[in-house]
Amino acid sequence: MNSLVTFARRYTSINWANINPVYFVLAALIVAIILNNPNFIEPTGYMNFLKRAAPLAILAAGQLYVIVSGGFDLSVGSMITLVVVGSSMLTNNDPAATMWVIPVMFGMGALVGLINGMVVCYLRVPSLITTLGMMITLNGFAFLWSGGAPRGYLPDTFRFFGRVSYKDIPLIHMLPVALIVLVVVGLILYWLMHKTNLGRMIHAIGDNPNTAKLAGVSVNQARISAFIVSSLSAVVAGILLGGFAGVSTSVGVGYELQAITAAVLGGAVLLGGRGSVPATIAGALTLMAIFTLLNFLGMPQPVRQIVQGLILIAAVALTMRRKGKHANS
Amino acid sequence: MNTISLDKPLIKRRPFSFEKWAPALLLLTAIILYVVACIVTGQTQYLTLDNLLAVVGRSIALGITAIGQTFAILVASIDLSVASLISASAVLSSVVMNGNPDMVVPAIVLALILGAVVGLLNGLVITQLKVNPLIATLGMSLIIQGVLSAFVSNFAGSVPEEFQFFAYGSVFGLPFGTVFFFGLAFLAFFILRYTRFGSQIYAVGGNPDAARFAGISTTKMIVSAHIICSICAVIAGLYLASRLRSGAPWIGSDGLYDLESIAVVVIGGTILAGGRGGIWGTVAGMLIFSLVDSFFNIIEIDAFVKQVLRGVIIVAAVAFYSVKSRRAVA
Amino acid sequence: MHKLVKHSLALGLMMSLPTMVMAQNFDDPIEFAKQKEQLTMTANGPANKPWEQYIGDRLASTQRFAKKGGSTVCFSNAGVNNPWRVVGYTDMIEEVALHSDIKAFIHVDAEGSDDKQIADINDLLAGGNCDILIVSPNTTAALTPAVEKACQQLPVIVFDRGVQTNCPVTFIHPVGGYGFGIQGAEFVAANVEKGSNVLMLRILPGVDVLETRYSSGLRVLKEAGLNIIGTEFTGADNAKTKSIVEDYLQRGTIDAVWMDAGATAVAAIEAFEDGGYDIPVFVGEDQQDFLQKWKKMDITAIAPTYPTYQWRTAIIAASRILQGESVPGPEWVLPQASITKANLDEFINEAMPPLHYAMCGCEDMPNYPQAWGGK
Amino acid sequence: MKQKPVIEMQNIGKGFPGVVALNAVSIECYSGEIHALVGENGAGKSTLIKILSGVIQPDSGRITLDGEAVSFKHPLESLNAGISVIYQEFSLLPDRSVAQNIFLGRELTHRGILQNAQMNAQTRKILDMFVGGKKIDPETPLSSLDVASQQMVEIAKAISLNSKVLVMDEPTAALNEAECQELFESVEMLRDRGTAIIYITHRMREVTRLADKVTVLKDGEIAARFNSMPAPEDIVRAMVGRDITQFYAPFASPEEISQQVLCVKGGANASIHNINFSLHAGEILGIAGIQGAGRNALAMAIFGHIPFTQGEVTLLGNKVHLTNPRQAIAAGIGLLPGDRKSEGLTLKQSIRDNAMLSSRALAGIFSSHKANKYIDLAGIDLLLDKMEVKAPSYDYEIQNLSGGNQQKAIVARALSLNPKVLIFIEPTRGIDVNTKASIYQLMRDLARKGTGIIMISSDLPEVVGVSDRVLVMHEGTIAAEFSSGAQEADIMLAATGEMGAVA
Repeated sequence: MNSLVTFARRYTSINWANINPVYFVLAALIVAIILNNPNFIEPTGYMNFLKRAAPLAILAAGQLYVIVSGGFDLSVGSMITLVVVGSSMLTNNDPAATMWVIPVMFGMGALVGLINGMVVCYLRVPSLITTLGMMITLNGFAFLWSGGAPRGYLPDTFRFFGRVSYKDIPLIHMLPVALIVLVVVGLILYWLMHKTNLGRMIHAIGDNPNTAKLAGVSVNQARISAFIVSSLSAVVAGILLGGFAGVSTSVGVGYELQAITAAVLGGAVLLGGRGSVPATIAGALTLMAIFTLLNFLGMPQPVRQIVQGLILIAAVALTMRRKGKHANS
Repeated sequence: MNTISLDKPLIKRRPFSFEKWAPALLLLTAIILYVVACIVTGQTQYLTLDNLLAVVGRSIALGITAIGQTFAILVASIDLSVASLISASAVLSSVVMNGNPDMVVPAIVLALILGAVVGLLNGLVITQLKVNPLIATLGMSLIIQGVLSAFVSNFAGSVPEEFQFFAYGSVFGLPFGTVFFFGLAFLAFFILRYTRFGSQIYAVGGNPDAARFAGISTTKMIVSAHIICSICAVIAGLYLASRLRSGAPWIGSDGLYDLESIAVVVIGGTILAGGRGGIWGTVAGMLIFSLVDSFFNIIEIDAFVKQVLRGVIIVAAVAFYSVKSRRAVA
Repeated sequence: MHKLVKHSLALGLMMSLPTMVMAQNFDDPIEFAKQKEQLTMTANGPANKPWEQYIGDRLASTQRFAKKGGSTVCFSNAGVNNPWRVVGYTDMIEEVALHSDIKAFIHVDAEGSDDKQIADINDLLAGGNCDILIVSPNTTAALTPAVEKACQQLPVIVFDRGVQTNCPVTFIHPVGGYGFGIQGAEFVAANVEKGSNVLMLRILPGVDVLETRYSSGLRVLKEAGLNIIGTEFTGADNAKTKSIVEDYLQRGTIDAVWMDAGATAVAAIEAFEDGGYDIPVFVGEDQQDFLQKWKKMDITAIAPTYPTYQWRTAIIAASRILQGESVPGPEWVLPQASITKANLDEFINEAMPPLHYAMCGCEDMPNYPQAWGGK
Repeated sequence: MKQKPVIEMQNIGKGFPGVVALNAVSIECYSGEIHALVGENGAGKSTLIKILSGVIQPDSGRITLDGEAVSFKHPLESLNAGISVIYQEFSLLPDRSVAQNIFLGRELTHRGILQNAQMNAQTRKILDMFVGGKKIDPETPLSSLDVASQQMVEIAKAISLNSKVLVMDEPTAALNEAECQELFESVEMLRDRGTAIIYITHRMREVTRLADKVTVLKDGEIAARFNSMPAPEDIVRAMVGRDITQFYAPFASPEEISQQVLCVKGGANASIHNINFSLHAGEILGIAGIQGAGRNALAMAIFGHIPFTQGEVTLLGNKVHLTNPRQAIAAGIGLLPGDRKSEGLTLKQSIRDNAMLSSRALAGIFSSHKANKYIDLAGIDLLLDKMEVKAPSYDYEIQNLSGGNQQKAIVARALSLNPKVLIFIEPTRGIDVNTKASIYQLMRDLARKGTGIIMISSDLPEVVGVSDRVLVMHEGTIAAEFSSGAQEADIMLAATGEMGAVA
């Protein structure tokens, strides 16, 4: 949406070629889903879709911070596992515990992001390796903490965010809390990335760290902040996923790559410098819409995988082509 | 006309090259750790030659994959599709052989062709469509895995007794798999060190512009490196089919061969930016992985603690080099 | 990263081409009939200790393995990578503590990798400390050579998944996957009308013990004239399970849910609950969370089991073999009872963790319930 | 003996959008001859060389090699035809050995196997031709050599290629005196072997020492041709001769120069030593010197990027110890980096984002990007307007702008913080003439408003035309100081170390 507004301001008429194609793709997919399954137009249809997409969308928006800063964060999937398992250990089905467990989880997320960032900045280990190590370590830690199987239940107060929908709301009939969380967190991440200095600093260090340093940007601070935002978004995603479906030790697996895929679909440039939070959220919704459509079409899982592989390559190849054209014009 | 790039202070390298010896130092540390663990726990039987060979033999498949991955990383690329390709190769060969010794050669040939095609596609997507190698090979990995699981969901086919020689046979009293691995490592070393092709691999990874100016086709080199990488993955798949007697669509991804092979290469001192590193570092990296695994077994560490430590070790080992470097990281 | 691939892989549909020879046949009518019969057979041995019971009467003589003094038992474990294995492994540890004749217990964990488990077994053999080797194979075919090699050096016990050789002294397992599938499907058939809609939820393809549950379940449901509205893989993922059920509910009614494992049963129930639907007939498993939900919501349900107490049996067998006592062999078939409405209360214990397997046979053990994560 | 030139470029013309880079330039070089090509920055030397080597194609004119017309589409074609170019930025691989670099792309093999011993031996032989080559081991990695030795390797590479034509682009830029001598001997040795050498340089002394012929380029045209060695003054006059008065803003009057804003005493680090100077509000202090003399290192030391390890710095009357650019900026120093692309710009960001980078960096990270305590969007737009940055919109990505407009945006970045000291490194490199004038005017205006300005430039006329005072650096320290109106020739002499410090 942001790009729309800026473009409207920049040019009197909208230049269609400059709108991020992910929005068109998403719109087309949604039309295709509705044609295949008219029920999707019902509130339960699209609201359930948004509820399920919320964790990935938030995670991808967080991942975007690290991607724009020029790195990768592979540790977020394990972070989700750790949040769900850890919360179940700490709350132990005590509804009152949610009050302090959630802040503890955010603290833990901030710590993990801080460690990722500091290892990259000060030990100069490439983020791919750093977060790979963190992914393995956090996963081991989640298992170690729980002894390999969930040890407790998540109380309903905790599950509220991911599970509950407000019913009987006029017009939209139902409103999942997860959607409210998505909107709120999405707005915060949008504000932070596109309306604050921090966002600009993260863009600058991903674009050219030398320039950024000589211009007075505290490169390490910006980079560490990006990792912290990513980890914190994983905490939110974990709270939503744990809330949606309860405790398990396999929750969150594979989410890191889906998050990166979503960001790439949203036009984020790998290795830094460019990316948009709204487009990334649209990318996450697109990815979920593709999965949903393939499900409705009765496509087996292997086809899903092949399609995911192809769109991943195609999305980047197209971005490169668009960029090439820009440079020539 | 002037550039200021030369105006910066020059860092002269000492005759003792830290980066050159770092893999050896890390390996030495791992060996010491292993030996001390054996002595402290009183299990000196683990120090016999047979046992040390067994330690080396632990990660043959990982080692073979990592040799290929070294080529990809040396040209400043990376390959995440090796794990799926290992599964595909194991399944394909096992299904084609189907217990029939006459089909061993056709199966191997077919698998190698598969590897060459996958490597070619990876290389072309990266060089022609200009897709970031990480994404290109990740996409390829999903595609291979999808195609594979469309056809099989379990162990499929079987390898004949004769083919099990690859994993279980021995020559000169040494396990054939280990001999083969070192043979392959030596071949790779030879190619990198003693052929024009090897020289150009380094050139393309080190400074693509300089390579192009010297008349080297960077496209050709990147594609070739990916073909080599994929073929090594195929060989690793063949080895696993031989070792497991059959191929299943999960053996590559379950073995974490994609990320672990990258970790092995990086721990071996080859830098992700390309152009620097070598095969013996990768061999050292693979031995470090084996030794650490065996070390964990000897001290009977909890599986989950093991995982935590493994993550820490990978990061620490890489930090061992990188903390001194002045290259930009992200 | 590996997990994405692994789990999506796990969810891949089985579309084996006719030309392809599968290593095992998962829809074997003979085995189906055999297990169906075994479910009704009375087991030998103490009725209050099902982990010591056995179906059939063949015994393996073990005098040649008798050993004086304390022994070292080695265990090559495929992994403790799911709650079932965690509960089982705890059973095993606690069982070891009950045997004064076992002086040392060496455990190596292959973390779900065949390749690693082969190396682990080689390590154990080379170490030369083991008097007996227990193997819980990661996969059947792949571990066969390693087990064969081990058999030449020492007595071997295999449990849970088997190997393709008869060389182990005994292979311990409950009745099996066909039996599990039959128990659940027969319950569904008995509790819904002909032509009702049944949703089949599976964890992942390719695992033998799960494939047989599905094939027998499908056979029974079809024979009962029920309408299978879909078969989906959940990847043991709660979120995915819940999403799948929500999607099916959007498209039509569900009269029964058959599952090949119960870890995500509660998530499936929640899909009905949150959508405001009545809970249909359910086939779950013996996880505490399912049992408690079942009782709380008064669902028409059954919980077939794949008892974790077999992990105790492995140690008991090891101890007996090293004392030269004969054990059931070459197969030790354990009884495999279902939990039904009638005996549900016996198995519910709210102090236990959600994914504790109630059929653990561990309630009488000294460290129960703390060792299993209970309070 | 010399009937036909080996290489001949005739009436070469080349235009870039808005600029005529070369207009009917002809140059030729015979076997066994050194032809010096001199000219200021932007005179068209590098364009000419790029055309010769096939990096770019000419709009008009023809090139003949050994009497045959040639047209190179790729540097490789010129290389294969026997033309080697040694650029200032080496095309060498730092992690590969000397021999591997020399034989890059045409390694000697026997049945597919690299003949390392043979390559090392040949390299040895080639290196032994130079006095300075003897100390280089063919098997050492390139990165362990100093710059002079790397330069030597480049030359050795040309020899091993048996090039008929060798082009050297300011080869002594980073060399010290002794190294220069070695280089000259090498070049002469090559000439005596019959190579045609086109030698690009600024330094009169090299011209007089080496050249057989001299061509002076100015503004894309040939300003003078000397077929025999002229007096150095003649060359300089041909290079510099232009109407300077309109181009540069007037110097500061004594009243305009007020209190001292920056003072460095005994400053030193790994690259520079014994730095003593002061800068006053209202003055433009030019720093001249050849490549490697430490000008850039001095700027980076003042700016805290590669800090002084010794000495003391007084800024606005306070002693400061600046250890990173952020502190320097906060303390009131602004910097325009010399390498726009790699140090000055964030290419994928908008013009505004680039201009506001520093002010945002110093403001709170959570505060709005639209305004901070230094400037707001309207303010930056005003600043950019004032500097006449030409772009469809300030939201436009800066990579689509011309160099001059990019430079203005970076100036705006520094100005938005109202610095008391501004360091310009090569402020007009790669910028067209008109924009140059406006940047000079801007610098003068800033000085009038009380800023102290340091300008580091390799462009001598610029140094002379702009600076109220000139410091000349040589071998890591300040070798001379001149007041306004100094002669270029004097500065050049001081920069090359051929003149003692002059007060």
